[in-house]
This record gives sequence, structure tokens and C-alpha cells, in this order.
Amino acid sequence: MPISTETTEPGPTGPGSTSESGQKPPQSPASRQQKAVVRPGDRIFSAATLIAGILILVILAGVALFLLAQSKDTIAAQISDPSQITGGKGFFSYVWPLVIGTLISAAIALLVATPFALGIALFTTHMAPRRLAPMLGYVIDLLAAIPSVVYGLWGIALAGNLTGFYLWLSTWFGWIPIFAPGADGSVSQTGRTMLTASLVLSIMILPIITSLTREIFLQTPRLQEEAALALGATRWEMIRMAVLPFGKSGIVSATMLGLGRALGETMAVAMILSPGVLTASLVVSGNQTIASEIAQNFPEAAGLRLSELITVGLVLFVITLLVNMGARAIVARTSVKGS
Amino acid sequence: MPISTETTEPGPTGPGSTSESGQKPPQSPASRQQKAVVRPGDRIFSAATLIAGILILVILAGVALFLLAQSKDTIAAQISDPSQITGGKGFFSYVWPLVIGTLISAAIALLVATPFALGIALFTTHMAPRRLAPMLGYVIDLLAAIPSVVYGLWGIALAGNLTGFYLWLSTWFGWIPIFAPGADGSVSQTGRTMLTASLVLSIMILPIITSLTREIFLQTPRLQEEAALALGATRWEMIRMAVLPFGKSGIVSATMLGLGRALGETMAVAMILSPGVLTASLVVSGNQTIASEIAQNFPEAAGLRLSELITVGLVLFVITLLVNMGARAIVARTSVKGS
Amino acid sequence: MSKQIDIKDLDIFYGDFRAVDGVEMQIKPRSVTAFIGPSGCGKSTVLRTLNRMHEVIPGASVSGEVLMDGTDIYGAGVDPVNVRREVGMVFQRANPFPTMSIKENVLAGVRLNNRRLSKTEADDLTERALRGANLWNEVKDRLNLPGSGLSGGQQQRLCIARAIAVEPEVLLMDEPCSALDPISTLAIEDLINDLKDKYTVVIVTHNMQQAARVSDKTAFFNIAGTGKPGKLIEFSETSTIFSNPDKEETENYISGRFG
Amino acid sequence: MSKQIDIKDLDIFYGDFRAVDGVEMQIKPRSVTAFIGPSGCGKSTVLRTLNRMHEVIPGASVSGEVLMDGTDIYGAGVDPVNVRREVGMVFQRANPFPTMSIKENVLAGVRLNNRRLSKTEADDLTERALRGANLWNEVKDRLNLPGSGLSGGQQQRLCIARAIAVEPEVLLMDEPCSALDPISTLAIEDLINDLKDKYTVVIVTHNMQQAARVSDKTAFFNIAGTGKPGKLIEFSETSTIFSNPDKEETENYISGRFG
Amino acid sequence: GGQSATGEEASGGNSDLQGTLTGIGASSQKAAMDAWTADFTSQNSGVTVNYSPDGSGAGREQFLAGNAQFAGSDAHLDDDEVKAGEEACGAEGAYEFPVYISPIAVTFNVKGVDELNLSPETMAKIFKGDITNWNDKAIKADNPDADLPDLKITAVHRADDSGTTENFAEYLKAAAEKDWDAEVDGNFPKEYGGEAAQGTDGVIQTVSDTDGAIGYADASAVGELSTAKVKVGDEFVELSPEAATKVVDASERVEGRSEGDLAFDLARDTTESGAYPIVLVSYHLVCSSYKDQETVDMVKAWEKFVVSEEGQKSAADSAGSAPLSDDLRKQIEEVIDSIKVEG
Ligand SMILES: Nc1ncnc2c1ncn2[C@@H]1O[C@H](COP(=O)(O)OP(=O)(O)OP(=O)(O)O)[C@@H](O)[C@H]1O
Ligand SMILES: Nc1ncnc2c1ncn2[C@@H]1O[C@H](COP(=O)(O)OP(=O)(O)OP(=O)(O)O)[C@@H](O)[C@H]1O
Ligand SMILES: [Mg+2]
Ligand SMILES: [Mg+2]
Repeated sequence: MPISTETTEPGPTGPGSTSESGQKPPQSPASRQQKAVVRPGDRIFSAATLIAGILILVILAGVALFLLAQSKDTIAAQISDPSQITGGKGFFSYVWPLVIGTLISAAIALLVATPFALGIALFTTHMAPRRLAPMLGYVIDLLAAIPSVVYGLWGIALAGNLTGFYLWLSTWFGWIPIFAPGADGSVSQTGRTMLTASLVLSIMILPIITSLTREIFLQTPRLQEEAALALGATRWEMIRMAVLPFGKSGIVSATMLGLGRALGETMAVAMILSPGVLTASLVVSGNQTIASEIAQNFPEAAGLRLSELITVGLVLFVITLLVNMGARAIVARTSVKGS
Repeated sequence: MPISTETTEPGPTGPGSTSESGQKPPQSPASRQQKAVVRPGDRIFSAATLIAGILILVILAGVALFLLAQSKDTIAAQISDPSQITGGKGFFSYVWPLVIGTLISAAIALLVATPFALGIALFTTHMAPRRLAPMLGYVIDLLAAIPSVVYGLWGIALAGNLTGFYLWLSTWFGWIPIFAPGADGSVSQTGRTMLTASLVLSIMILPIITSLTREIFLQTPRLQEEAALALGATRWEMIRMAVLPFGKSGIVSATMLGLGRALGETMAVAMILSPGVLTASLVVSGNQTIASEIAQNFPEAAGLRLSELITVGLVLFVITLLVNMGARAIVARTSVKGS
Repeated sequence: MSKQIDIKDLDIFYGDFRAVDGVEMQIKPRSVTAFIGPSGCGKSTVLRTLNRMHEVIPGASVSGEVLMDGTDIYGAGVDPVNVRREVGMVFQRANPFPTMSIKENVLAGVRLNNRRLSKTEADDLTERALRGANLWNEVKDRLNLPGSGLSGGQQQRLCIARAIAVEPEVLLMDEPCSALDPISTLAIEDLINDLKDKYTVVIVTHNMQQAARVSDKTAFFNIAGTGKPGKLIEFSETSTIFSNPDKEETENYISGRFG
Repeated sequence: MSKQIDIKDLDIFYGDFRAVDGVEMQIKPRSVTAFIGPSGCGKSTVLRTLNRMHEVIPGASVSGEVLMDGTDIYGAGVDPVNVRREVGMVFQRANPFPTMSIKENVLAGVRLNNRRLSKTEADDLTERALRGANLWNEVKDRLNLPGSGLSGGQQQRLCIARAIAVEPEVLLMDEPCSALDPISTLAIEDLINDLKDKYTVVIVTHNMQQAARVSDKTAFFNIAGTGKPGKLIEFSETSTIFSNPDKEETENYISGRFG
Repeated sequence: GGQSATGEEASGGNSDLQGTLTGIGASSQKAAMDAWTADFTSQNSGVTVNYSPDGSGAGREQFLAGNAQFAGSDAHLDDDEVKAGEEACGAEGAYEFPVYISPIAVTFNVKGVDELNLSPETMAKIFKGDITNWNDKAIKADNPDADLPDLKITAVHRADDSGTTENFAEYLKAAAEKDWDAEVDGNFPKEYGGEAAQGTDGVIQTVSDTDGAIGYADASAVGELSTAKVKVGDEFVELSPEAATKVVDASERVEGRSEGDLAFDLARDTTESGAYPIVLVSYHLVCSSYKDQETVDMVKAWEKFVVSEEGQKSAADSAGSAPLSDDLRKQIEEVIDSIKVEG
């Protein structure tokens, strides 16, 4: 992968190795040194990107501090008297079902959306006729701009139509815990289940993943594609040999971005999901996500309750960080060494 | 730009030109033709991507139809008796301040976020020390996963701290209409203005734009970068010569995706903005966006009002489409011919 | 195993631009054919039409026929994938897969053909192909490192190894020795000599001596001027071309009295 | 305008791998120096250290000194940008900017130096550089089309034109004629001959005749075996190297009795 | 605080009711509803109560379309909806009755001012934007003893469509008609300007963050902010549950409705001593008849629990509402008892 940071780290066996750092021109006297004018563009650029980099850290720190500061009541309550916390059994027993719910919904959304998004991206870049491809691009961009409340409304309408499907699922695949019917032998009558919410989520993150991977796939070097084709690769084989390996890091990034959106999506889930206690089955009502819990409760929350909700937000923050780092670590481990 | 769709369109001057379409192998008798087995991978792949492409169109059509179907009451009311519509002056006078508000907030968010995002992307790909770059990546991904309700809460906290700044703006730059103080000579006391909402929006779309452009910039061909450096380009010049031209289409896509998010963001704007009638000044309370209007009113809406809100959603849909097509058309016009 | 190629009235276009005009040629099985001519005259373009790689370029098209053992590869119902499985190619610019290791690069084409290879078969094949391309000694200790960490000439030889590993019936080579030192060049020429016992080889080269050394027949292309299409000027036995060409243009080019 | 280059005890690394070991060399101003040697021996690597392009590769580093007119370009406080403005380079693989037109490609370096060019100056310079690279006739009608639509040899010449347009004091050329036909090759050799009146030229080539034709001094590099570093074996007058080399290794290589 | 998503497993039960009750409606009832469902299902372990807080409008609509067994609403049915109820619920139509009374506080944040008296006219002018400074004569007149600063008034209203706004505006319209000339609606009149904030929490937070702010919000959410006393008759009444209950008792039922329709026209302009007139009455809607006995039993048990002393207390604890008076409860219980099986 061509990664270019000009700043070199000294090679371990090159003791006297030098690296490019200083700014003064060589002291050769009678030459075109006057050409080496101060390059304001470069200075400004360095400064600007550095400032941007720092600012983003400041913003993140700001958000994190805000979350932490608002969480202190909850932490205090947790230490002094855990029964004050909603649910009465302390913060962790309150939060873990939410964590699980959030992870499940995000995982389903990702599992559904990623192959789909890659398919669409490949279709637009390598399969669709020249004229159709930009149209599909518009469609994707459009999907990205639909407000989550509209997705929510649409999801509610969709939910009603999914009950039959869920019944069918629970009849035939009820032995799989995630499709098991509820205690009374039936599935949700409203369709407002975790599965519906996750499916709508997957549509919401689809544009993000598609857009990013599409751009990356478009940039696959022609020479690589030609190399694969000339070996007698079919389109799919060419994509496997040249396009996907080239796009690997982009695919990971796209998935992470989609994951972020799925973890943090609020409105649509809050509108669609009929929340309840944690259950393994995804076709009965129940489960809840962190973002939706916050959205549904903060309008009426005050004092400790508000602090609790923000602490829950902090937990999401930490989860995201862990998931991200984990995912990237796994990807890094499976890459070709040295490439 | 290396775009590879293998399907060729026949060159205009090549009358008998052929294109690759059929699937049968050449009929040469005694050769390794048995190798040309049916390639299930390829079949499946073609079918899968095609289905994905079609499904996305179906989903979009589903959303569009949903919006249209729910809009029919409003359209009927608009035709029979416009005074029924909220505001009493028909649908268009109800919707246009919302359209303007939406466009303004999205435009500010984009204007702030895009250079920022490009700066961060360039910083992580071409400036930051090897170790720091992935860290910044995590930060960006984290920002993407913060739920909008948390951004909303944070934005409210931020708003309170911006009043002083807004006062300063209106004192010194009050002659610019967008910074003009209100009728009573003062700016918003709460800071919950369009400018605050737009700034928070810009932070929300930052991760999207950054992630996408970062991935593209990472893929700049080494050879191009080396070509620029060898000519004596500074980093900034190298970026201008090799990185940005290569990433152009990615930058546009990223911006469009960010725009989509900004246009559609609901919760944060609804929480932060103190809505009101359309005003030119961004430092007094007033203005409203489409998504926030929908979110704030739909819980209590029923019948015609609900239909109105969904029609407003449809308007957003159309705006997005137009903005998108416009932007891409402009970009296409300014590109080097034939590249 | 080897194939005969008949090119009939082939015109080649990049969009509107007619790059090559009216090529007629018959390439015998089990022979080496060299394409020579000034830069930009269309050698690579013609070569790329022989395995339908030309049409991969957006807007590019051809008219005319290219018969392989009598079957028009541009005929209706011909799958270019099948054509390319039988016609291997080495590109003018070396293009190893940067994400694959050296060994994977060599085996890439073989893996495509769905052949199951045992570990030893794979190792044998890798060694054979790399030896053929005179690269084995230089890379035998780093077969699992990425192909992008090689020098220019090493990359070029890696691409040759990759192409011969699939044992195609026809092998097209676009300046395969351009980045090679004389020793490697000789090794590749030996390789070509071996290959022609079984396969049909077409090679583009700027090196007259090389053409004279390895080829049975030589095709000389030329271009009348800028914007004009390239044309096949003369196609005969290599000895004829270099000693006693039919056309004056050819003689001028061979003897360097051109332009 | 021209510079003298003194290379002192230069070791070059790719990460942990010592690619080139202990190079000592003195390159005189207004001369042409040729680097020859088998593929993978480190010619490109050494060349790239002369304008600090080597360090652009992740993990790459050098130790030792490269003095240009007495100033160590790897000294503290030296801005590699300034080094590269004075030391032009033509890469082994042609790399025109695909998003720029042919003309913009030629002018890319000049524009960097903040020189304001009038329209006519720009046109003149473009023509001069393209003529120098023997490309003018082929592209004069399509100066505003992208540089990526050129043939392999045309792209290579475009890169040469781009490098000479800035009139660098030192010009490094890595196999500049590898994709060129004999006529273009001769033109480039003439160009090199012209250039050496004013500048210092270093060229990597696999073509012994070319080295013999154009260079004043020749450096022969060799590599003892796989995984070993490349070494400078002999550096003398070209005539000496080709007629009466000091080292047996050199003689073996020159006469093709190697490996 | 409401009930968490984790909930608690219902521990034991003492009835043999079985089934699921679905309700849709006002989000303002969510906190109370969480408390009710938790208590109710712990007593009736066979019953599941699902309540979607989709909003009053959606609740009424869905209920009238037969998609829910009951609805929660911040406003009573209008005449058209009553007719629709006859179609959905049989000849007797839908029954509606208050389930709790929620006082709306007028809350303010002015440094150095802890107590504030406001007459309806002054209040209207402040929220309308006619009075813009705390040292205005009109405010001084109501508060002769207060030390009112020279400070800009930031009047904060709800940005979203809400029952709170509707009831507040209704009060101003009734008590200060001259000054409040806008139509009463769930949306605060845009032309009056002022600051807007989303949700109760938004209003409270804005008021507490802004010196010189005044707003209105559900009393339960006010927390440490000061609340204004409101002029009723000749006295200034402080907000309290009892005072809020009083105003409902002083109100008339909406005319021309059936026996079972306990919709009230609140006496906003009451002069009854000690009554606090800015209240929101939250209703439940049920059908007069259901298809089967099981549902009838469930609905009866559920709604009886909701209005029972126990139910009202847990709502008061969790949602800060004012309990129903015993008198009103009796009337409601009669209505609930008359729910029967269709036919
Ligand atoms: N980017 C790289 N990373 C690691 N090793 C490299 C890299 N580039 C080159 N090498 C190794 O360094 C050695 C010298 O390479 P170099 O490119 O200098 O050879 P060269 O003499 O130019 O050969 P050629 O004639 O084939 O271009 C070779 O062994 C090569 O494999
Ligand atoms: N992708 C392309 N788009 C448009 N024109 C092209 C393209 N590739 C090549 N050409 C043009 O077609 C003509 C023939 O090109 P081709 O690459 O076949 O030349 P060649 O004989 O291989 O030259 P060289 O020896 O320099 O490689 C040239 O005029 C070239 O500019
Ligand atoms: Mg060529
Ligand atoms: Mg080299």
C-alpha cells in the first residue's frame, strides 16, 4: 500500500542515519539559492493542518470532559448508594442490557449492510453500464440525506408489514434463539422489534459504507486490474485479486464509520423499537439501545436521572473506542506482512 | 482517473467494433477448453451485485413512495383549501422558510467542516508522525459514534458559552446581515442560534468527510507523489500536484455525504436550535430546519398535520437530489477533459 | 498446445482516434514473432488486441478479425476470459500485485484456473517459473515478502514468471527486457527459445539485436506522422527484414537512417 | 551552474535490509556518469540518495555523506526540497501526472519554482523541453490532452521533458531509454551530450553501448548474492572500464561472462 | 425517574388475568405509565402492558383506528373524534377520563429574585415579547417589595408541539384575552418571538442556564428553580398539587358529551380561592365495549388501578403529578365499571 509520510524513522541498523527535518537551505554560495524563497503556502499549510489536528483532539476532549463532568453524580451515587440508580441494583446492572442491545443492533446492521454496500459499490464501479453508475451514486447520496425521523416513520410503517415474516421465522427457525417466539408462543404483533430496528439501521448506514468503498474501488490502479484480467480472471476474480486487496483499508474504515453511525443512531431506533428487558429473541418486543434509551428518557429526566443517561453515553463512547481498536488490530494482524 | 468498467461502448468510428458480451468459449476443438468450467463465483457475484443494485433502488423507491403516499392529504388540502395548512397561507409559504433554514445550516456546516476535514485527513496521511496517525483515526471514528442526542446536550452546554462571542460578533461585524443584532439591539441570551446549531452540525459531519478523504489520500499512487517531490515540491505543493487532483472525486463524494448528513440531521438541531421565524441574522434566535421541524412536531401530529410534516420531508428529499446533481455537474464541468 | 494467429484487416481505435490501421498478419504456431517500430506506432496496441486487453480501456474498440486456430476471438459468443486464459501477457510496465507475496504473485494465474495445487506442486511450480525468469536466486529467501519491494528489473522478471507459470498457448511480451541487464536479458531470450518449442510467442522490442536473435519473423510498424494511424509496413522472416527488407522505410529504420 | 558530487562511505537501508554498502565516488561537474550492473544491485537506490528521494520510502534510511559542492545534503538543517530543486530526476518507471495535460506536465516543475511565466514563455519552454526529449512532433497537436493517453515510450519522454524544463544543476536519469526505440534513444543521447555542457548528469543504464557512447565515467555495481548488499566495484573512465577494467568482476560483466 | 429498560421480573401475582394490553399516546404520560405498568404487572403477572409514547395525536388516531386498546392524551377528543369513536367503539363511543393532573409551573431565573408574583396580563405580555425588561412597571406593580434588576427578559417556550404549550396558552387566552390574541395551539405562536427549546428538559435547562430567563414547564421538572405565583381573583396562588386539583374540581364538563365522556372544560379564569389554574389534564381513552370478556376485564382492572389511590400516588412519586380528587375518582370508577362486551 502506498503510504507516504515523508518523515522517516531512522532505520535500526543505520546508526548515523539522517532524517529530513531542518528547514535551512544548503550553504552553497553562488547558486540559485535565492529561489529557495520562504514558501508561505507551505508554512500556512503545515500550520493549518496541525491546528486542524489539534482542534479535533480538543473537540473530542471537550466532548469527553463534558460526558465525564456530567457523570460525576452517577458515579457518586454508585459509590454511596447503588440502589438510587434506576433499576435499584446499581449502574452496571442498569447499563449492561443496554450495552448488549446496542452491540446486537449495531452488529446486525453491519452484517446486513456491509455485504450489501460492497455489492452496490462494486456494481457501480465495475459492473453497471457507464450511464447508470452516476445515477446509483445519486441514489446513495439521497439515502444519506433522509432525516432519521423519516426513517423512523418509515420504519414504523415497515414494522407493521413484517409481523407475518417474523411469525414465519419463529415458526420455522424458532429453534434458533434469536428467532424464538415469546413466552406466550407468539411474536411481536406490532413488528417493532430489535430486528426491525436493526434492518432500518442497516439501511441508514448503507450510504456511508457504499460511498466510501465506491470511491476507493474507483481508485484501483488500472495496471493491477489489467494484470488480473490478462491472467484470465473473470470480473469477480479480478475484483478479488486487485480491487478488494487494494481497498481493504478503505473497507475497514467504511465499516467503522458505519458502525459508528449504527451505535450512535438515536431517533430512528427510539421511534421504531418497542423497548423492554433484554431478550435473546429478536422477533419479540424487548431490548433497548443506549442511544435510544437516552433519547426516550432525557426529555423527562432531571438531576440524577439525567446524569445517569449521560453516563450511559460515556459508556457508549468507551465501547466504540474498544470496538474500533479491536477491529483495526484484527485487520492489521491479518494483513500481508510488510505491505 | 483509472475507471474500469469492462463493458465497452462501441467507438463511434469503429463500425464493426465488437464488445465483450457473450459467454460461450471459442469453438477450438482440441485444446484445454475443459478448463473453461462454469464459474459459479462469477455468476453469483454478477447476480448478487445486480440484486444489491436493484434492491437499493427498490428501497429508495419504497421510501419515496411512502413519502408520496403520506403527502397526498397535504396536496389535496393545498389544492382545495390552502388555509388549512399550518400558517394558514398554504404549503409553500409554510415550507420555504424551512427550506432556507435547512440550506443555510447545511451550507455553514459544510463550509466549516470541509476545509477542517481535509486538513485533518491530510495531516493524518501526509504530516503526522507514523505513530500518531492511527490515533487520530480512532478519534475521528469515535466522533462518528457519538449519538446525536449527546451532541445535542453538548451543543446546549456549548451554546451558553458562545453568547459572549456572538455579542462580540454583532458589535464588530453587525453590519454584515448574518451577524446583525436583533430588533432590540441584542443577540440571543441563550446562544441557541442557527450558528451554534450549524457549528455542532459541522462537528457531526466532520468524521464522515475526514474518514472518506483520508482513505482516498492514503491511496495516492506513490509514483505520483514521488514525481512531485522529485521536482522539488514542498509537502503542500506535492499535495496540490498529486494528492488533491487524485482525490478530487473522493472529496466531492465526501462532501456530498457530509451534506446529506447535515441536511438530514434531526435530533441535535432540534435540541440546540431555538426555532422561530426566518431571519437573516444567525446570532439571534429564529430560523428552523426541515428535519428539526419534523422531529419537534410529529409526536403530537396526526391527520393533516402529520401529512404536512411528511410532505416537508419529501421536499427535503427533492432538495437533496437537486443539490447533489448540481454539485456533481459543476465538478464534472471543471475537470480536465478526457481524464 | 500452440496456436496459429491470423489477423485480418484489423483497425484499432481509442475513442474516435484510429491508432492502428489495416493490419494483416499470420503468426505460425511454435514460432517467435517480434514487433519493432518507433515509439507510438502502435506495437503495444496491436499486441493488446491479441488477448482482448485492448477493450478494457474505456472507449477503446476494434474492427476486423483475429483468428486463433480459425476461431475469431472477437466473434459473437466468445468470452474474453477464455481468450485470456490461453493467451498470456507481460505488460510494458511491470505490474506485480503489491498486496501479494512474491510466491502468490507467481501462482496468481494458476490459482485462477481452479487447479488445486498441493503444497509441493505449488513450491515446484514457483521455483520453475522463477528460474525460467532468472529471478529464483535473487528472491528464493524472500518468497513470502510482498512483490512491491523489488527493484525495477526484478519486478519485470516477476511478471514474466507469473505469465509463464500458467503455461499459456500464446505468450505476448511487451518489451520484457526493457529494465533488464544483459545477463537477465540473455536468460529471458533463452527462455523464449525454450518456450517456442511448445507455444506461440509474440514479443515487442526496441532492441534490434534482440529481435534478430530471438525471432523467426519480424513485423515492422511505422507511423506516417502525428495524428495518423500506425501501419504494419512489412512482415517477413527476420533474416529478410534485417538483411534484405522489401520496403525502403524498413531499411531506413533498421539502419538508423530515419527521422 | 553545475555541481560536483562527492559520495563518502554511503550505506543505504530499506528498514533493516542493507541494500548498498560503502559507496565512495566523486562525480565531476559537467560530466556524464553511467551506473551499470546487474538487476537488483542497487543502482536505482544509489541514484535516489543523490536527491534525497530515497528517504521518501517508509523505513528507508542512509548513513554517510553526499557532498554537493562541498555541502552535505544530508547535513543538519538542509531542506530536502532545496536539494531536489537543484537535482532533477527521471524515474525508472514513467510517472506523468495523469490529471494534468501534456503541457501542464512539462511545466509542472517550473510552476513550482514560483517563476511567473507569460503565455509565450510557457509555450516556448514547453516546445523546447519537448523537442529536447524528441517528443514535440508526436504531441504538438494534443498538448492539452492528459498525459496518460500516451504510449509507454511517449510517457517516458514526457518525464524527461518535465525534468529538463526546470534546468536542474544535476540531472539523475534512471534508465531513461528503456522504453525507447533506437531513434528516440539516439535523440536522448544527443540531449545528454548537450546537457553536459552545463550540468552534471548521472544515468543508470543496462545498455553497455549506451554507457560507452554517452558517459565520461562509469560506475560498475555488483551484488555478491541474495540478501547481501550491493557494492560499488569499480569507478573509472568509461574507456578504461570497457577496454581495460581493473577488476575481474567488471571484465566478466562487461564481456557477458557472468553468472 | 421512570422504569428502566431492564425492568424487574414481576414477582408473583394475585389475579388470573391473561393477555397483552396495547396503549399508544402522549409521551408526557411515559414516566407515570412506567410506574403504573411496573406496579400493575407485579400484581397481575399474566398481563403485559405495552405503551408506545408516540404522542397524543398519534395515540388518538391509532386508538380510533382500532390499533390500541387504550390511548393516553394530553387533550380530550374534539367533536369529530367523538364521532369517529362511535364507529370504533360501538354506539356508546369512546370513554375518556382524566388520569392525572399535571400542574404547569412558570419558572424563572433572575439573580436576587426568589419570589415573583405575576398577573395573567403581565405573563401574557412577557411571553408575547411586549415586556422585555425585568424592571418593567407592570412587573413592579405585582411585586412591590421585590428588588427587580435592569435585565433583559428571555422568555423561553417549547419548540415542539406539546400539550404543555397548549394548556399554557389556553390559560392565557382565558385569563388575559386582551393581550393574548393568538390562536391556541400545541405550537407556541411563532410571531411572538422569544427563545424556544425542545422538550421540558430543554426549557428547564435553558432557563437555568440563562440569567433573566422565564419559561413554563411541567412542575415535576422544575427542580431547584423558583416558580412564580399566579394571580387568581385577588390573590397570588403558589403552585401545589392541592391547588391544581382544585381547579379541576371547579371545572365544568364539556357540554353535549355522553355519560362516559368525562372531558373537562377547565375553568382557567376561575376566581376560586387557592386554585392554581395552569394545569394540564391527561386523559385515558378506552372503548365503551370490547370484543371479548378477557379484554374487558383487563381494561377494567388496568384503568381502575391507574385511577386508584395507589396508582395516583405512584404517578405522583414518579412523574410529580397532582392526584385526582376522591370525588372525581368515584365518577371515573363508575365510567370504568360500565365497560362491557360488545353486542
Ligand atoms: N522499496 C524497497 N523495499 C525493500 N527493498 C527494496 C526496495 N526497493 C528495492 N529494494 C531492494 O534493494 C535492492 C536494490 O534495488 P534497486 O532498485 O536499487 O536495484 P537496481 O540496481 O536499480 O535494479 P534494476 O536494474 O532491476 O532496476 C534489491 O535487492 C531490491 O530488492
Ligand atoms: N489510452 C490511450 N488513449 C488514447 N490514445 C492512446 C492510448 N494509449 C496509446 N495511445 C496512442 O496510441 C498510439 C499507439 O500507442 P502504443 O502504446 O501502441 O505505442 P507503442 O508502439 O507501444 O509505443 P512505445 O514503443 O512507446 O510503447 C500512440 O499515438 C499513443 O499516443
Ligand atoms: Mg508500447
Ligand atoms: Mg532500478
